Amino acid sequence: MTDTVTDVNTGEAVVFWVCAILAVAGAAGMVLSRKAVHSALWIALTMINLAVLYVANSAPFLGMVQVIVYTGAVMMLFLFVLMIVGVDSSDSLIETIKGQRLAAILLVLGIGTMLVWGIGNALAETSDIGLEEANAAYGGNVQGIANLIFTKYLIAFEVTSALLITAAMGAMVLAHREHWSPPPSQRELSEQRFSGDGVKGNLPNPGVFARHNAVGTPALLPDGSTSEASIPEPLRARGDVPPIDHTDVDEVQQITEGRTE
Amino acid sequence: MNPSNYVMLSAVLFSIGALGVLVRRNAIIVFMSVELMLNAANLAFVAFSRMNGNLDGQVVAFFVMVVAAAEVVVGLAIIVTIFRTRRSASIDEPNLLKY
Amino acid sequence: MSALLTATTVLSETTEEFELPSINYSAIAPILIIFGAAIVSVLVEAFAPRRARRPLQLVIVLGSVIAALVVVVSLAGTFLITAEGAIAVDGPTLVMQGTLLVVSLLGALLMAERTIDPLGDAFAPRASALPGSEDERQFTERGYLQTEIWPFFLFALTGMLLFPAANDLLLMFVALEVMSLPLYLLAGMARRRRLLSQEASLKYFLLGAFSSAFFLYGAAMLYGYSGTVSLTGIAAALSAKPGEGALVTIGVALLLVGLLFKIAAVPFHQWTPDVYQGAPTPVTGFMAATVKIAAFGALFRLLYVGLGGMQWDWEPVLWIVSILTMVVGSIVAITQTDIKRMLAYSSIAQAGFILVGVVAVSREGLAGSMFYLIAYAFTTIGAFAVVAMVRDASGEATHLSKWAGLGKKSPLVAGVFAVFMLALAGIPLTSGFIGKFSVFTAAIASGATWLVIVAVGASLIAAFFYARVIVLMFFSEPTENTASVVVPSAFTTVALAAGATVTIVLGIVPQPVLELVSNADVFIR
Amino acid sequence: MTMLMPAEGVFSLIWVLIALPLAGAAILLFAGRRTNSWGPYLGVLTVLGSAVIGVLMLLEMMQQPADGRTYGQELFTWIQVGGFSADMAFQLDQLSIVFVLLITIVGSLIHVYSLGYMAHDKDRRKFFGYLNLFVAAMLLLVLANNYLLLYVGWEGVGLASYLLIGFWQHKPSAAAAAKKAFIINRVGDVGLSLAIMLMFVTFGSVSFQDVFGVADQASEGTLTAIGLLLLLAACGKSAQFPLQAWLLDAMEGPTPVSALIHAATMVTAGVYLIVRSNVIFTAAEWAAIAVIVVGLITMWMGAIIGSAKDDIKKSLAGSTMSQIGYMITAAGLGPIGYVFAIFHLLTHGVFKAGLFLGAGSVMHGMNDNVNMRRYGALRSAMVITAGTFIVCYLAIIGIPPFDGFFSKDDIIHASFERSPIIGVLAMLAAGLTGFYMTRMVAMTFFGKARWEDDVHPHESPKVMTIPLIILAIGAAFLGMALVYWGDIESWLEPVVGFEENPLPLASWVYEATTLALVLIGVAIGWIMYARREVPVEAPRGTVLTRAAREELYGNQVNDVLVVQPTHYASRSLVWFDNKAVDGFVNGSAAFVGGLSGRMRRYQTGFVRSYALSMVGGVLLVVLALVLVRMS
Repeated sequence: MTDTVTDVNTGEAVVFWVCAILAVAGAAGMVLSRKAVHSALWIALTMINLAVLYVANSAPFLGMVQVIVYTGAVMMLFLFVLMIVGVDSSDSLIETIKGQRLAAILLVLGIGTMLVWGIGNALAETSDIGLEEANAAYGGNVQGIANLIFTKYLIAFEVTSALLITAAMGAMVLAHREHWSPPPSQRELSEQRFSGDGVKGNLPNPGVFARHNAVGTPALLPDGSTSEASIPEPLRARGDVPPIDHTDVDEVQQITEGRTE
Repeated sequence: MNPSNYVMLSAVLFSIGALGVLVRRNAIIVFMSVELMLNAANLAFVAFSRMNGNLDGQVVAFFVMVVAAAEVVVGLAIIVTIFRTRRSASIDEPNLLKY
Repeated sequence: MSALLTATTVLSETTEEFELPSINYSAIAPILIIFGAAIVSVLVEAFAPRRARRPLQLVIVLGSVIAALVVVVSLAGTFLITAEGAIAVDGPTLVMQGTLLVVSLLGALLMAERTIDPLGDAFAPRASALPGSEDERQFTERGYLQTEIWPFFLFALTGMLLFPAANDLLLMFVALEVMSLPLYLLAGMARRRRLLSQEASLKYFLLGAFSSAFFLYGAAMLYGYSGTVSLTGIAAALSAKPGEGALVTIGVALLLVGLLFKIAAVPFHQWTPDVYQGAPTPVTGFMAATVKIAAFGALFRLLYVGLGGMQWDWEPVLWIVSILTMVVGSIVAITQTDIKRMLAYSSIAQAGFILVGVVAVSREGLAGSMFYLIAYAFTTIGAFAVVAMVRDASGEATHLSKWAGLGKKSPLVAGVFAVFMLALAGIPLTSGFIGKFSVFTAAIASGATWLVIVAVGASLIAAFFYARVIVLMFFSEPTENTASVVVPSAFTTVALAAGATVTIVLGIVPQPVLELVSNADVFIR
Repeated sequence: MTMLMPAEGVFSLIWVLIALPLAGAAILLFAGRRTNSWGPYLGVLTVLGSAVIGVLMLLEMMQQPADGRTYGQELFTWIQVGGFSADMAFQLDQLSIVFVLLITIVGSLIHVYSLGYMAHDKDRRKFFGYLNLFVAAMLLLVLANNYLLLYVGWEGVGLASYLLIGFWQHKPSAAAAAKKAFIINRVGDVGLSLAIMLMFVTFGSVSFQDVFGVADQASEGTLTAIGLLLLLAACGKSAQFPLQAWLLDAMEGPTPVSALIHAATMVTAGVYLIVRSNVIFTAAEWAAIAVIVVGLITMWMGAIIGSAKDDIKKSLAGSTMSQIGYMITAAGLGPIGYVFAIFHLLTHGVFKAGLFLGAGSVMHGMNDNVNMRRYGALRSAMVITAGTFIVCYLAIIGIPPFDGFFSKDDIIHASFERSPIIGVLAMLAAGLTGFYMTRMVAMTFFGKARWEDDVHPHESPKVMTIPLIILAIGAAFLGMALVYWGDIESWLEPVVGFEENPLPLASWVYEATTLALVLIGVAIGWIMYARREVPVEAPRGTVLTRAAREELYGNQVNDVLVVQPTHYASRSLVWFDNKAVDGFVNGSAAFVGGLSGRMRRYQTGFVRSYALSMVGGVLLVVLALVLVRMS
């Protein structure tokens, strides 16, 4: 920055330090959180702060794109996938590969030190030309970028379309579950149901005649036994069926048979 | 303020990203760490763009965002596929190929 | 924040006009043809009826590759930089592109094969169906084919063609990704042993993304140093202000890491055996041959054009990497028991030998490396074609013990495979010998005698494990475990025959190709 | 070097010499079963064709002045890389024409013989294909005008030999022998490839013309290194100590193969290499001395082994080693010996081929039994075989006027010219030759019949005996003809040089002493094996006999040095799979295998470990760059 107006510089310094600290905190939080969702939120923090830093570096367009693409789209995609994989899946932070963590920390410290030290040395007295001229050349930051994209980097721009197509098709190939036959119509479903041995009518509702009408409580059949079928499948699969309290069952039977103590 | 601070910040973020790749086992977090590394590179490009006084760096950063978006889609698709067969997103578990 | 303010205030004072970029379309026609074909093939996937897709795709793929090849041949002698400095079309570019196209043609033939496996081609009928599920069984029974592999193939090829031609770091990065993303996907789509295949895909993807992050950061450093991402500009900056240190050092190192990863140099090689083993064999063959060519092409351009001025800095680094690569690749290959893994380590070792030519830093070295790449590519794709044909009840029989006595059961196929092994080992009258020879002589001529001595030692060790396979095939008795060779359709037969023919012809009359590469060993700057 | 003459007239056919058998091989091997009926005859014809061309060339060459007998023919540039170029080009001179004739004429005879010997083999066509391939490769070896092309022929004969030793793959011993030959030969090949590299580094070229032209400008150290590497190569191919172990096992191949490849031609390639490189050895004294030492050791080893083996082919193989030891010794002597090395090579090629084919004929009549203790008194059962065998026998032990007398005595002479120690050793070995060859003849054709019950010895068909007769005639007269009529010394002199040193005693003294020693050997052999009863079961024997039967423990030595480590390497797999990483370091013999097994463990299958090693690599690359920058 060639101009010597100190308060502008101070302003930038404040922005920088606030955002830098937040960004590093976000990055560290991502690495340290046990839960994947927390990690995602932490890195979103980093990305927003980076957006601010872009703007501070005369890159307003990139700042916006960063918010829209990264924080908006990419992180949402991550969150979606986290939903699929299980939101509360958490990593145990105990390292299983022997020596991995120590070696990783040492190596990364080595590289980090080298990068920071090297960059610090190289850029100690660097020029800061600023982008005023470049931005102005075509009438603004966006125009300047557009000019470059459609001249110097036109081929790269065109070819990125290959990436996007690949990505879309790849996601479809891997994730889209195609069916080998058309889905059964309602008629077919109902025919299937009535031709089988299973229950033809409605399944019993859970909690009927029970003291609880919670969805996890099995229904009581007329003969006094309980019905597994009355509990929603996901709960059964998870083994979340509460044990049946037989005192309750007895009590209900007494009521239905009209006996009173 | 010396703009090289931005580049140093980017180096720090880059290193943290690399560390994340090395120590986390959840494939999604590993992948987030890679994204962090790309973001760090972007920050460096943007800062250098300003220091060099041309917009090329910003354009590169823009392209990186596009590339990263595509990469994320493919990567997450692969992770989801693996998750569906293995019921796990840990990258240590697919470990049949070795030695 | 002043920048933002000024940026908005000067909106009206435009000083420059937008000028249309000048692009020599005929010079980049090969890339455009393949790119266009890729898009057409996506449209075919979208709109053509299922039964028509495979034939249509084959026509598109084979047709476009041949057309592009014709264009590359007709471009011979072109020497220009186009697309505003982004693409360089010169000797090395055209040699690499031509080789890539021919080898891809063979790769496409292997991928099109569906006689070998009684269930269909080498790819999962639906990559999205769970392995072993009812869905998958139904898809297999109904003969579904995942024809999306073809657009992926073409997109990957687009990236590969662009990679050695890219004259700025941005385009190089984009090309790298365009090449890699489809390969990550293809690696995970094997019909049999899907778990391995998916694992390969995941590993390839994560490590690939990791390495491209390094590449990118390296590019950022060089941009910071020189204010441009164009290789020519970087070269100019290097000569204008030599001695300026850290940014260049870090940038070069990280860029090298990204490229060395793709060529599978030690210590960036560990993905190779896992991915080669897990990926569907035709993809492995395709990938082993082409990625190496493309990545070496980019490495050549980066080193010779962009970083030619600091040759003394990167040369020793490549010395070390080359020695490590040769030695580790050769040694670890000895104890491999899976043929695909063994070939993977072999490809690592071969990368080391090619690097010897790069280290020579001379026109001879470049020509030698290009020759070696050509020889290696054909041999490798042929070898994987054989691997795909050797099968038992559970699919491909990749365990080496199942190859024992194969020479007696199927002498012809085993003989052809032996030729490939001899070529990889560098025995005279095969292309591998000439390749090694030209690379080594170039290195000796530039004074890297010690490196060549190490290389000869490594190739000795390597010869041992190649010979081991031959001995196993021809000098052990077949057991009930021995796999049998399935008679393939014309697709694989043609690819195999082409691989074998090139391997032998390049060993006996290499001169035309040697002349070709030595006429094409100058980069445009 | 003499000037190269352009190849005109009959000499323009040099390439045809090689192309004919090569075409034969290609047709036989690729055309498949269709050629089963006529293929073998085609194989014979191609070699015969080459032989005819060779003879025509010899006649034409003899018309030319002595310094105009070197012809060069350039087909095309084979490899040209930068400053380096190697042509697909041939050089025909006095030395190579001699080899061409040996290869094609003996080769033709052996082809004809094989028609009978292999008549009942179902893979006959393939056999002739391999034989043709061998002849083509061998011709390429001797006709090449540069070391690289020579190397191609060198590998080619190795390949053909490998295929032919293992021809009867159904015998595990044959497969094992082929494997062994392959591996040991590779060691020698490494020597040759390193020598070529070193030559290129030193002289900037690998063509004979260039290398020999500037050889004297190189330092003696370099020349010695090149010489020793060439010697290593020669040891591998010619079965010289310490790489001799494969030759005896190679006898597992069909007998015509033993005759052609492992007696007459391929095993002499080492001698050719050394003689061809005479300029280098003349300039590198220590390398030449190493050649002599190797030759002497092998000469004795072979003779001792030959004296103890009961297997007729292995005994002959021992004799081959010994005789090649003579040639190598002669080649080490320098200009006084080169000519005689080649001379002996020629005569040996003829009579040893005769001996092997004779042995094959005996086996043919004895149901393929090779144990001499089961022979005896065969002279009446197979008259022609016995007659020709005995002629060749007289030739090898050096009874005048048969071949060996001239060639071997010349070598002994030359040895004395160099040093009495070498001379005495060579002379004594001649006595030993007399012993073991007499033993063989006595055990086979004389004494009592010790045949197994179901054996009915009979003479072989004409197609086999006629080549025997021709070879016997050669064994009887070739030596004389070459000395008195052919004047081989002055014939070869322009290529290899020739000089004679004065001897302290008159030359007939050496000849008489040698002859006396040979006769003593013959007498001992005769008394022990023809006059006395030969037990059917081999007696335990003395220490020396037992050692000799064990091939002087060459196999055991190899076992410890080469085979065990290999086994270790493969066993390491099992070891490591049992997670026994620790104890393994001890096996230093299995260094590479162990290293491999260890390094393999770093491939843990964990993505994160791979990423870790990548980061390590990044650090390494950056540090290396920084170090380079600072230095």
